[in-house]
Amino acid sequence: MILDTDFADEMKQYSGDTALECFNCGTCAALCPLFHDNFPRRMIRYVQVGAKERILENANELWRCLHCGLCTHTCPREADPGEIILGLKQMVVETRRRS
Amino acid sequence: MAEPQVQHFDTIVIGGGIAGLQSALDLADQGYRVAVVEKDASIGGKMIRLSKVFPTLDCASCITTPKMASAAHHENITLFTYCNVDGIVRMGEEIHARITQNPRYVDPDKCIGCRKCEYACPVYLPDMEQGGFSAKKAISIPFSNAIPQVAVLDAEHCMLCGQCETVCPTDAVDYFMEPETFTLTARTAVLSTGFELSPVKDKAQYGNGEIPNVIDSLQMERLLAPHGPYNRVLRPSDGMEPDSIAYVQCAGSRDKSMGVSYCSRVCCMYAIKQAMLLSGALPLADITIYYMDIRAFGKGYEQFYQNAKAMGIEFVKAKVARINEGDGGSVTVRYENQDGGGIQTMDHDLVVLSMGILPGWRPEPYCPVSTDSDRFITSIKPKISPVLTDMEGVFAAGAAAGPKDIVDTISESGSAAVEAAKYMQASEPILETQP
Amino acid sequence: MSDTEHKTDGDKKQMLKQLRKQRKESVARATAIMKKSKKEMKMVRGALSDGPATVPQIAEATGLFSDQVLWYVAAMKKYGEIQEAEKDGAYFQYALVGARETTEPQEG
Amino acid sequence: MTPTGNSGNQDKILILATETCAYPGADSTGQAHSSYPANTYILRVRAPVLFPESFYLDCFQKGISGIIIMSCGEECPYEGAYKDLAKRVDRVYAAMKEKGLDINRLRLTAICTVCNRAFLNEVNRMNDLVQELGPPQFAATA
Amino acid sequence: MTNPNDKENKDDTHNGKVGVYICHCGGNISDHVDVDKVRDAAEDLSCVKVARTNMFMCSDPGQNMIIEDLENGEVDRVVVASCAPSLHETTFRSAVERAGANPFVYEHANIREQVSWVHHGDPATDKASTLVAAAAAKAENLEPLHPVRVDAFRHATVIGAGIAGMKTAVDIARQGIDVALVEKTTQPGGRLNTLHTLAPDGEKAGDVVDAFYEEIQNSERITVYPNTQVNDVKGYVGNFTLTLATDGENGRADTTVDTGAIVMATGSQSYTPFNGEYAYGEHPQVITLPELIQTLAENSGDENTLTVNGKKIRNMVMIHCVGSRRIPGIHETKEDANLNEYCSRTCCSAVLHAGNFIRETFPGTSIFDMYRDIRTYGRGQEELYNRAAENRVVFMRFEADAPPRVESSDTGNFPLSVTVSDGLTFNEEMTVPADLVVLATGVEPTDISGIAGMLKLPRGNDGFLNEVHPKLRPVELPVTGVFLAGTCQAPMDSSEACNTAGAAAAKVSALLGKGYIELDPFVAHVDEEKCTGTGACVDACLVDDALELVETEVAGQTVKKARVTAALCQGCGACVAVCPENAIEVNGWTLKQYEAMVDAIAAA
Amino acid sequence: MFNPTDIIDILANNVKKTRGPFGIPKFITNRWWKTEEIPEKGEYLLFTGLMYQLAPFIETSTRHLERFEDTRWADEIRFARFVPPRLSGTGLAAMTPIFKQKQAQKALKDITRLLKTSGTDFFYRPQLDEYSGILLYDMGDRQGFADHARYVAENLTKAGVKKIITVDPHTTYALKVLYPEYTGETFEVIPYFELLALESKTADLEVTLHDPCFFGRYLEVSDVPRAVLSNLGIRTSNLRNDQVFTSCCGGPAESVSPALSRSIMEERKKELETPGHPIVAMCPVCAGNLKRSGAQVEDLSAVLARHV
Repeated sequence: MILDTDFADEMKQYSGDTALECFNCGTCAALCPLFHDNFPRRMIRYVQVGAKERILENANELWRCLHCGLCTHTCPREADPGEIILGLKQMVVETRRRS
Repeated sequence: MAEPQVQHFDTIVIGGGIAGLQSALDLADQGYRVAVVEKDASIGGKMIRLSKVFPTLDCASCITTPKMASAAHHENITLFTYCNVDGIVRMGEEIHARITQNPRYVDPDKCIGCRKCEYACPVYLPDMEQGGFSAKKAISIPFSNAIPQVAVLDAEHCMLCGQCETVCPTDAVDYFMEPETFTLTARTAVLSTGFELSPVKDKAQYGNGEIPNVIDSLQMERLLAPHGPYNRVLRPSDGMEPDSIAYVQCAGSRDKSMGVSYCSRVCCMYAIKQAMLLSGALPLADITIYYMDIRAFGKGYEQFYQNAKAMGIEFVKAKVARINEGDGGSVTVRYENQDGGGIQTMDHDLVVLSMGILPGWRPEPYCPVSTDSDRFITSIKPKISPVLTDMEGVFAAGAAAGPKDIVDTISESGSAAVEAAKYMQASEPILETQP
Repeated sequence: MSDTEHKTDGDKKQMLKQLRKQRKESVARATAIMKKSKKEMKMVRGALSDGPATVPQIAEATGLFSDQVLWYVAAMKKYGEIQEAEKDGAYFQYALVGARETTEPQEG
Repeated sequence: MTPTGNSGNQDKILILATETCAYPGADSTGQAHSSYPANTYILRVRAPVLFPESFYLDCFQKGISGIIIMSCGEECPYEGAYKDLAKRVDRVYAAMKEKGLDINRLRLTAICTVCNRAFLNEVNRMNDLVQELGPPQFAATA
Repeated sequence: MTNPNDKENKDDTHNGKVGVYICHCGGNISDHVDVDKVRDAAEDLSCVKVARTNMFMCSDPGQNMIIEDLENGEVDRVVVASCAPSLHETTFRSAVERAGANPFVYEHANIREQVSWVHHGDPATDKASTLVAAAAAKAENLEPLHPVRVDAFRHATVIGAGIAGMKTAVDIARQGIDVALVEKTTQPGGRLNTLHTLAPDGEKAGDVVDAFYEEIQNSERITVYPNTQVNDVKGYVGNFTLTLATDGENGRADTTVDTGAIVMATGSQSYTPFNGEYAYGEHPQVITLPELIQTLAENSGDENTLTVNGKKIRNMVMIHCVGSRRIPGIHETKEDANLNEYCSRTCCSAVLHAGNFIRETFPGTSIFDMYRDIRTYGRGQEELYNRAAENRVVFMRFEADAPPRVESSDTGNFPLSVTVSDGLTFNEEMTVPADLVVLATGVEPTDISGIAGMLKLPRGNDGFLNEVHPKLRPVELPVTGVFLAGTCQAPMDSSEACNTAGAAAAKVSALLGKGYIELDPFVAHVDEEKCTGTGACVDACLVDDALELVETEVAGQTVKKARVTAALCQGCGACVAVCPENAIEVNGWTLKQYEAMVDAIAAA
Repeated sequence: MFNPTDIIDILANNVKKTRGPFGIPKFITNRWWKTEEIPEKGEYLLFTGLMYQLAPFIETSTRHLERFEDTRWADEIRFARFVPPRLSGTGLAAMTPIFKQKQAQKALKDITRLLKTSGTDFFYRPQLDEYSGILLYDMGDRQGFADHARYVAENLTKAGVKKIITVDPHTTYALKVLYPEYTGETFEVIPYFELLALESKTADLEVTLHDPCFFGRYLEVSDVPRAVLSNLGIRTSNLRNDQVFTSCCGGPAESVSPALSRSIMEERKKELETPGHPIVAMCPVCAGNLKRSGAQVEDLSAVLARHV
């Protein structure tokens, strides 16, 4: 996996760089009504390590998110997982539009 | 009882738990006169309510009782139990503590601790000393090894039927007692006001305390204690001997969504300890600990943790996200397994929430000593003497100054005693005694 | 602390009456608790009159919630009315003290 | 020392209980009003390591039917004392065998300050035993 | 040292006149025990002079009965039969004392908790009578006892002048007790001298040392011995004599110090990785955390990127638990080295603290933190962890059995690559190219075999000194008068070291404050006439030097006799059991007394 | 699952062209006010955000999408020729039954009545009432959302509007939280129930209130509707998952994955049915979803209106 610590900077222009505050407890994933494949923590972890390619490869997953806010509300680190996913949607939309 | 309105001491210790008792004993052994003020009807604090303690697994009562007895019999120590602190202020060279003696409705000088009143009383109430799992009466001795062994009447739940008064051999029952206030003065004070568990009610994900067979860790201490409510470990919904018990770590700590962002420091070890005791009490039961990081940092703790693993206690790297009521009294936990197992749900017969530690007492508005953002008492010199507060002559010890295990509490209490002694020496140079 | 020693019995009765009035609410609360537990403990005793039973069995027989039954059993055990008997599956049985002297509470 | 024989009509059980653990444990059982056989006599001791082998044998000689040493176990405040005690008890067992005494008449246990249940277990167990065995009978030759 | 018991035991040989006082306890006893019957039975005992009953023996009228009988000379030994001794033994001892008698001529019979509350009817009454008879039998054999008083030097010696030693010295000195502070290096400060700033709040380590340094230099009560080690120890609590060896310009000089107590504050050292452990020693860009901390002081803050060994550090990997938390069967170590199974407690916070400093000062340096468990347990430490995350330290988690692999590499111009199976990334294998790998090395005890051997101090498997009991006596060593403070006991941070130092100082002050030490009188006592010098007691004794064989002259002949050092004796009685001559007893708990009690019980 | 970016493009295109997500002209969707008597001037502007009006069209489009999801036709959606007639525009409008559209308008009429009863000084101007653009935001199209929001906000500002009454959670969140950030315009935004002062007519009734995520969790206003109900003597059941801890109805996912949306809403339906009382919703999307799962649901406004 390619590590890219600058990706966090890129994310700042979307919904902030709170992904780094996540300590990977998985509360968001276990509470998410989607109940799907470590979502959203998988995406958040990819942000942490800067695996942008992974995010783009699996971008469609992001739109499963209902933006119901349960993860954001319960996150022990106040890392705003829901907002991170929204930011990733924005990032993907804008990346695709640009290309 | 004709108490004088003002009594003078060298040090007032607020809180008669293990921290307060250790500070009091260390000061009294140096010849200082110490007043210990305790809000409960007995000294002993949280420790006397524990089963066994890590990492030596010795019986908590066997360690606490001797310290309680030494304090009670020490010529330099005076105990004030069942007392509220209304205010602590510095007035010139002295610290003044305004104290309210809550009425026991039993004359402590007459009561001989025989429990005849308790047997006679017809009102059964939940015994919170036993996690609420068993009953006490509206008049009772707080618990078997309480000091002093004096009955207390719960006026809020008393029928005034007169049974206790009739059977009391010493005419100690007095329904007409009123609260009394008095003042203690001293040159120094030690705040050893301990901790409370963070309330289960604050955590919606964990069912706000309404799911049967989800209990907190102090309740489990009682289930494991040799003189606990059932004398064995049973699940409270129906008395079944549990086959599968789970611990949910960081249930009230390291969690900003609950307003407790700090680590409560003792939960990992007490959970491991309880798990070990459980595997002794219920050799066939499966015991699982759901955790994020095991914090076995103290002397012998890591080895204790590794022993627990070797004993077959299962450690699952996960923060439990949600607890639901399952079928037939079982409890379902849901979590994302960090070992790659993805999102999982698991049923247990009994789930213990390793709740976090909150300060047991808020100084404001009673005492002008500062607290930190974590609401524990601020240490002004955390590196060289963590017991120093920003109030002159006032020191903090034990969990009042942040979550702490017993080992660290006891050494900190000794440290608070020496700081208090230093302060008093500075104000009054010691006379040379003959070597 | 208040000194009642020198009061006559009559005085004291009067004072107690006064106090009962003052504490009307708590006395009523305590009385309600007492009545409820008295009734329900009687039901528990009734359920055990034919011999030892487990908590779910007592709950079944009395119609009480099983957590409440366990609480009564623990209470009555503490005050010497009930003792633990043999285990039945995952549950322990409980027996009235004196009903069956042979069911010793302690296992060997 | 004059053996006084079996002058009592009970099968007496002597309990040597340490002052830091087992003795308060017995008191705790009392506070709970948990009944147990009355043929039990509890002596408070600092550390049972004090008693020589002969003490136990003399007790049996004097007509004591059973002895329970209730120690602090590993929580013993005197470091090394429990280990020494355990070794001594083994030697007493050997001597008891030699004299034809059932070694179950002597038991070494650890009782804590709130071990009500364990205390009752030990006492009841020993009582069952002495009721069954009766007073100690020494083999003809020692 | 004076042991008044020696003398009096000889004088006081008469059999006691026992008074027995039986308590009704307001029905608690008398409802189940026929108190009058018990009194009658007691009156029949030959040693009993009076037997009385009272509704409440603990009340003033009850106590006054005892005092009157003692003052009249009616009795000179007292038995009260009432509740548990834990409740009122001290009450009645002080009543006896108020009557002018020795408090130790008192014996307690427990007929409430151990009789009336657990037995009923005749058996209860019979048992109460028997227990009273046994108590009377013991009382008849009781002798007056006096606390053992040992003169003590009002002087303490603290070994080690790190943070713990300095604080102990200051705290003791402020109580008016002189202190010798012995330091093997040239300078006080210990390991703090090697640190930069401290987790979690960033205080300068130097400031923390300075907080004590000045007072130590200026205090009239503290004498600092730099470049000094303890060469010899003699004596016992209150009366130690130490020989200190100081290395100076003119070679070694010895000093003798008389001291009442010794505080071990000998500290700890950082673990040194073995050659090849995470490529340490094989690659210059693999360093330890202490080495990193040294270089942090040298880096100027105006650079964007951290420089180590002249190289710009773009990516840095920090690895936790190096030399700590090792598991037998999984981890290996150098030959003869300790496996170090313990957690070193301070490294997680130290790593995160250093990481934050670097990220906040040198934003051009990225940090990858590889851990097993993050142990930021203390106050302000979880916040440190949180801040590290905010500072974009990237965390990766590994299992004990799959540690990160550090390898030389030339990909992308990075000299090293670190590969780890990362638990946080669903166990994917992650490879981090790195300029620098920092090993968070643990804590090991310093070598104190010399002094520990001299004082016979116990050390655990981990090599640290072992306290008597972590909760009951956490800063005491089994050798009375020897204490410990700081990291010679276990890894701890400076706050915790200071707390143990304070606790040790409190104990030393209480011990030496009066200039003498009063010990309870229940110590072993040798009957010199019976003693034949077999030495069995010396072998059985659990405490070093509490018993010894000394040569004395008896009838012109030199013979060996056992001698008790009362200050060291714990009164356990291990010696009593082995003496073939019954020549040694524990005062107040004699075998003879027990035998008398058994006789009384057997006779019932 | 449909390719989200394709759907976003359709939506964005629709919003750009017609100021509505489904490409249906406003004069078709927003007709409820024609029968009402509402002043054109007052303190508060009633701003429906057209969510209630659009709900029936969402339902139609979802029903059709559901048939295609995870079939080979799913991919075909990206070819615009499939989209206009069936999934947006006038074709969609034609496929949506009139009675459903009328039903949806009832809530707005009830709300008008409730506000009047409460004596609120409010006004309505259909030309100012626009779709908020929230779906574009939710889907990650910041640009599209911002463009549209600026258009809406400018209109409002030009008309001198300062205080706004909203009727659904999505519009409330957009105007209250997002507009200040994306348009620079700040309005005083108040959900209608906060302005209700209803006289107590003692109803003896218990209902189960479903808190929408945006009211319950994001805006934390759950206690207000409960208080309003309670004033009328209507009790609300205690649910484990309610207020800030409410469970999602599945709504926002329906355009991307109707199947997922369905499984979530069925879960929620079960939770809401447990207490055994009538279910009440506060959001047209929630109400639509829960109804689709077969639950009996009424809008809060209807319950209130009936008991006034």
